[in-house]
Amino acid sequence: MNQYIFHPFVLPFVLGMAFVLTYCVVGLLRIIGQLPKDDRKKFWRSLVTPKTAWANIRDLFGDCLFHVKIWKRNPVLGYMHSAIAFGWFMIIVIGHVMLFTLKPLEGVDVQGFARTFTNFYYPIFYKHFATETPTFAFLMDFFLLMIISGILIAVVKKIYSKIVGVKRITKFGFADNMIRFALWTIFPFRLIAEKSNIMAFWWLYSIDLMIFMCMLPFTRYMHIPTEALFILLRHAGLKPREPRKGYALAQIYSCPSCGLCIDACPMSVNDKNSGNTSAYFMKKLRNANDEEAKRIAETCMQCGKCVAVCPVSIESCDIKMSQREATPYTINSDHSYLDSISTEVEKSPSVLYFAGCMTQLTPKIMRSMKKIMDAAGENYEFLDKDGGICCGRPMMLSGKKAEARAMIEKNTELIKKSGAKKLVLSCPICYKVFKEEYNLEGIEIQHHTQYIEELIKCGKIYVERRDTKYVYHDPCELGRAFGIYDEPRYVVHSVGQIVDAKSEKELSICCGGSLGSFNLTQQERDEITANSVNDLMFNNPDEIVTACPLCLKTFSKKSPVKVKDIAEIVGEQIENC
Amino acid sequence: MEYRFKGHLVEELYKDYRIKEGMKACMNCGVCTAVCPAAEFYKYNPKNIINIVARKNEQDLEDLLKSDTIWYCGECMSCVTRCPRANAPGLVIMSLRKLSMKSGLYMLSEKGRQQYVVVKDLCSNILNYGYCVYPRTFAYETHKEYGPVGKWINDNLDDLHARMGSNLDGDGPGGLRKIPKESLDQLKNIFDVTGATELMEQVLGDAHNEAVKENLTDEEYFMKVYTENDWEKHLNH
Amino acid sequence: MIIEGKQKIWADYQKDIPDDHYFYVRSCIRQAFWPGSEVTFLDITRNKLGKDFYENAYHTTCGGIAYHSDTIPQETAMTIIARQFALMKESGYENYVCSCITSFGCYTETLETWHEYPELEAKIRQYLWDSCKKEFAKPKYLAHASDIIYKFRFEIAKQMKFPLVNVKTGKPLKVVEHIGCHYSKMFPSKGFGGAEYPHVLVGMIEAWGGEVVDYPERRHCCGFGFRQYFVQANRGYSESNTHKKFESMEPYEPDLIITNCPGCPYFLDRWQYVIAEQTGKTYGKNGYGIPALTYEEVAGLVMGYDPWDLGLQMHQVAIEPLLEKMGIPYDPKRKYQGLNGKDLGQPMCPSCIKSV
Amino acid sequence: MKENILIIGGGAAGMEAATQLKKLGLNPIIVEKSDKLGGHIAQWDRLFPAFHPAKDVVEQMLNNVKDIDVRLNTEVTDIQRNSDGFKATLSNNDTIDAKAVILATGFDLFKAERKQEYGYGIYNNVMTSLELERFFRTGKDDRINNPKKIGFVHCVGARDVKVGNTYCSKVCCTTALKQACEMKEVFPDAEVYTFYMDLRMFGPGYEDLYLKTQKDFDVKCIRGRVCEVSEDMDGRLVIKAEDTLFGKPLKMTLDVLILMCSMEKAKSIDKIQQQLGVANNSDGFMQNKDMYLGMNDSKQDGVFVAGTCTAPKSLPDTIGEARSVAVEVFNYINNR
Amino acid sequence: MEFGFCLSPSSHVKMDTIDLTTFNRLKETNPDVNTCIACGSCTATCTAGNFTEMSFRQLLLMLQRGKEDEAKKMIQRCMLCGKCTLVCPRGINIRKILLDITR
Repeated sequence: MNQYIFHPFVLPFVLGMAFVLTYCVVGLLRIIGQLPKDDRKKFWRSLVTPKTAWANIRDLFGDCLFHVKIWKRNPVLGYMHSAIAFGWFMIIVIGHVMLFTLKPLEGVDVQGFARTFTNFYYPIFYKHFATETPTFAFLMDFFLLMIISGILIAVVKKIYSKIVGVKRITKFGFADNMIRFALWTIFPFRLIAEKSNIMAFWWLYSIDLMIFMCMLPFTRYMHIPTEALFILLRHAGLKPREPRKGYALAQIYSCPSCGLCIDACPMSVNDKNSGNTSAYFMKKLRNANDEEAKRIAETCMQCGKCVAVCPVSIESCDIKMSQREATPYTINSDHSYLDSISTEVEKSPSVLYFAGCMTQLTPKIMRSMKKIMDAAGENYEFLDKDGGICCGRPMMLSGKKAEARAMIEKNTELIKKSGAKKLVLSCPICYKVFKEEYNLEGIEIQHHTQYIEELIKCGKIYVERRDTKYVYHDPCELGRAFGIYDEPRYVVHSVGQIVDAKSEKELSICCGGSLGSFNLTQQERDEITANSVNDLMFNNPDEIVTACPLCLKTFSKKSPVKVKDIAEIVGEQIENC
Repeated sequence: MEYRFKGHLVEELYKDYRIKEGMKACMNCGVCTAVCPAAEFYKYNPKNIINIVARKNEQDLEDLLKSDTIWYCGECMSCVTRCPRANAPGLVIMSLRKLSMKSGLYMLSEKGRQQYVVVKDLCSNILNYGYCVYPRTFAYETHKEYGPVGKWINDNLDDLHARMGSNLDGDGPGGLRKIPKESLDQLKNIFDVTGATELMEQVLGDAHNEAVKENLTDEEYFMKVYTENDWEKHLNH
Repeated sequence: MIIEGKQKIWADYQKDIPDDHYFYVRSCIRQAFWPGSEVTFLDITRNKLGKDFYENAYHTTCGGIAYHSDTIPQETAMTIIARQFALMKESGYENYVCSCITSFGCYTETLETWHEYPELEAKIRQYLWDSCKKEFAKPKYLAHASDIIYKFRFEIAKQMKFPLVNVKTGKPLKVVEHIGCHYSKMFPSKGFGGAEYPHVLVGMIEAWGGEVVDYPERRHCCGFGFRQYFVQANRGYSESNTHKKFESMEPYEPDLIITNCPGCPYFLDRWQYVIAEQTGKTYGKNGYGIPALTYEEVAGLVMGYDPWDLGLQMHQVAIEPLLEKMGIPYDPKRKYQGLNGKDLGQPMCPSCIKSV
Repeated sequence: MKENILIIGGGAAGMEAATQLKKLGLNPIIVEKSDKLGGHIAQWDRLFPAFHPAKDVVEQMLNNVKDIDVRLNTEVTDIQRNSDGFKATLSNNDTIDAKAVILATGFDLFKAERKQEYGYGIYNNVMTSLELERFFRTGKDDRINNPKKIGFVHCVGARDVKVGNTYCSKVCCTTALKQACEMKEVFPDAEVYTFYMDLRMFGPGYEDLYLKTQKDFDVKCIRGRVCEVSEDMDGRLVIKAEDTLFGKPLKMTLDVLILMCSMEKAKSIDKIQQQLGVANNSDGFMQNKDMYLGMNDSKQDGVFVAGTCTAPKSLPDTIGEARSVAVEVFNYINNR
Repeated sequence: MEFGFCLSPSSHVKMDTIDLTTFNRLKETNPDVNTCIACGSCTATCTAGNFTEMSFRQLLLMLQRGKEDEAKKMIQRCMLCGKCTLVCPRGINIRKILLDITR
């Protein structure tokens, strides 16, 4: 005779589970459905391409299960997260394994639908229905205690976040607090229920689970199921096209609101602005608060540090860009006047130097570059010596991608006409757009840090080393965007001593001058600059060196020591020899 | 340079007494522009004129003399009353116009070329009749705004003036009397010795050359200049 | 409006006008367009006021219009002026009165310039000798003809028959005064009342019973602009300026405009006709327009001259509504007659602005 | 040592100089032609740049001169130099023997009606900056009836050849902005415009006042001199100016127009000045030895100058000069 | 009747009647717009200004003087490069204002 292992207290859990599974399936279909056709194709292909498939497996385990990135950031935080997530995962896995080993239960024969139904809750509540083997009992208790230890850390973290090396944690609304409370109590209830077998705790345990699962789609814990999908999509090489659809939606659900980006964000130096960080941005998107999402998207400086520290690798900068692109405009640009600019060139240089708008405001960089190129005996020409055309990046940063085309095309025409084989840029802002949006086949594009490094290395210029202690600031759009960390350091090292900043390379702090932000006021920017300068002054350098005209200009206002461009310090030392 | 003047424009301009009188130093307060009738209806700003003249830049001055700008002023001299620095933009305009004509640069602008019409009408009236405006040369056909009454006046010119007590073409004193030949000769002499004749002949000559270039008779060219109006271009709105 | 404030300024800007013996110089435009005005002026001053006004047959245009149209050099204009002064001297006069505002401006400017730059005066002296063999002279007094009427405005008021009063309502007529720009804008001290609140016409209006209308664009130019009128292509400028003035004065419902400049009454009159033709808009009541008269015409009217002897039929804007308001009798038949009742036909009726 | 020092003028400069001279052990005597001390500043409501009540300053100054010999309603009618210094005859026939004379006669406000095109005294709603201060003090002025549009004209009677004053009157810019803010405080819904040529924010906190004027008070500063004012049918003021930064003529209707009148040297002292041999500069203000080290020195032995009789000055400038003149006089007396 | 000329429009900025909708909207989100001192730094440094009449100072005035159409035409020249913002002595967030105007 068929006999069910059943008790009404399992119903809340079953309902919750059914709800969340349905939600996830529908959500998955929706996200895949929202992907543009070519993206979808890319996605399917990536699943079967060995390289991406391997990466998928690696990250699914590394990120989803073992939280390698969080461990790297902070071991306590890593443990906390792994204890809960990995512990829970293990309990579920072991529970299921046990289900098989315990089968068949005495006097119970469950078949067909009933079996499936039973499988739903049996591993979760088995202790109510059966006695486990000692090995399993130990494992289950071990992981349960591990989870509870993680929860204890979480509770402490909530009260005193510095314990995990975090200054600010995300502030949550009612739903997020509620589900967190549910999560924290699930496992103590289970422990009590298992040990005491008091029915009330079984009920509490089940109801807690139901609350957790029913709220999950509407809270940050949605990242648990979504992250896996996000990893697959990310490895397929997709880019968010619309701020709340498809790939972006997967990212929105994948954001755990952990708040690691809050401390990382340069804007957080002002508490008021910590609400403008990516964690909140993703929250606003999830809550469909378009107005706020738009505002935050336009406040962001696009320095990319939130992306660099994100344990889930959410590409929040890209989503913000797609949010900007979604903003409607009533007036479109008209750059047809560029057509009338002459493309005639007098000489045919092998190296073409494009200073860019920002460098026009810091002529000493141009002067130094000229000196360096003269010293190297290069056949060069300055493309924009009489004031050039903007590279188009600032326009793209406003989300007006199409409107940047006219500038990009005219510059392309000018560069190609010159016949140069190499294009040297002083401005990382330009560098990014030249690298990503320009089609300059056959022309090597270098930032002047790379170019100077090359000149030194091949002996075209000789710089005399001096005693000055320099600290090097990594401009966002050179460092985090392109990983150009070593070239400038090599150059600085050739000129003098180099000391570390407190935060370096991918963790370097934006100067605050960024063209990425539209909303920051001068005062807010000044605060960011002061903080960044402080960070750079950590080891008491004699001078600050950077490789971006905008950083140079921005730092110069606030720095207690001289701020120079890398070209400038090289130029100085050429003079001395 | 295509124009006849070979000297230094700035130097030449500053010889004019009207510049000495009208050109002190400008503080760009704008009262002249605010009161100026031309600034209201034309692309014109007396303050800017003063600034260009004060700059004493040969090229800027040349550009100004070639342009329509200097011909917009109506010489009402309202600007003179108000200027807190005692400049007289109206007088400055007069010397600019003279130099533009002298140098030939006036032929390069639509409004400048109109000097032909004004010179031809006014100078011939003065030299032939001793009047600037003379009813027998004031045709209704080219002055439609004279209105039906004006047409009636012209149609009955002799009768009407006789009725009004004018001495039209008569001897002795009185309105519209015939100016004695002796006086007209003296006017001609004055024109000769003071440079008016030379200026007049230059303008008439320039116009004739231009007419030939455009394959027009002098009369056709006159009517062209008299009526040609690139209206939109001159407006300031 | 605080009238005492204006009175204070009027008191500050007074000038001496000699009592008698004037050398009279005519205006080109007035002779051509308003012949009755100069005739009336001489009749009033000579016959009604008993003043000595001498007119020399050899005087000519002062060249002012040509000068301000930039067709003759400054030296030419000055030499013509010097010739006129020489004629005055030869005739034994020293009080110079001109009928034209442009002339008045040129004479004033010339005298001031000679005063400031004696070398220029010397140059003109030479030019005058070279061209006309005349002895250089300067007038002792320079006045505009309207200054004379202003000076004798109360004497005229004594002989007044039809004051500037609406006979039907008994209220004073609302009169707009329009001063020629070159009267006092260049040299405020040379005009009665100065440049901002000229009194020369206001004084007449008040003395003859009218009420002065001070409207925002009161000070502004009629738009003659010399070359801006002489070339057809430029006339929009001239018309637009007059239009601006009428738009500004319209709400005050003036009965009459009085001017002291030769060109202004012509423009204020004829542009009303053109504006009506082009835009359909007429000013004043009942579509007749607002009459723009010379000060002599107004003086003549109040003194009881026949309107047609004054030449009011030479205005495009119909004068009859004003005559009726003032209670001045007129014979409509005589309006378009020549000497001895000769029939001169009639002007056509304009399509928009009303005529009688 | 109790030498008499004659101070002509009981305004800010006179009072402050007297206060300091008293402290230095001399006997200052203030001769003031009006019936109370305080001069122009006593007619002011609040002071720029921080809207400080003028009353506070004036009261403190009055308190300082409590024990000083002050002759109100009195003018110096004659002054003669003698071997012992000066003998001054007053309008009440008193005489004063003094070792030194300080001219602290201050300024007259430019008579706004002289700038005829602005129609002061002709158009009802044109008023002066001083009259506006009176409005702020008393809350009453017939010309101010809940105005919706308010205009300020800078440089009235200053930087103007036509009225004979080519100098900058120094304090009107800041005063205009201060008054513009105050008007906006009283009439928050009104639009306030100032017509300036240059905004000369020369002192500490003045530029901040300018920023505040623009940002917090939304006062619109238009660069261009008002060219003329006329009255329309409703008695409102039609003004014309060029917006010189925009390069176009501009026309607008205002409910009230305030003229920022410049300072001119007080004329009532001309005769005494002549007797003392103190000359004027071309700008009509009294000449001093030089503007750096001899600013209080009238070039005449024993005659000193202080305050706005030598040039337009702000209140702090004037007080500074008053203090320096006291030291000058003290040294002069000691070195005799 | 053909006269061969006609009335010209007045160039006066008629402050009583001009439409300030755009400027007032802008002022709400960017109170900075009031604080321009017309120094011209933005115009002098403008990248687009090197090739065209583009001038932010003038643009702001156009909006304040009711010349919206002209302003909208001018702003199309802007490249949003941000130099103006960097040089503004009053620290006006010009780039943001430029962006807002185009909305």
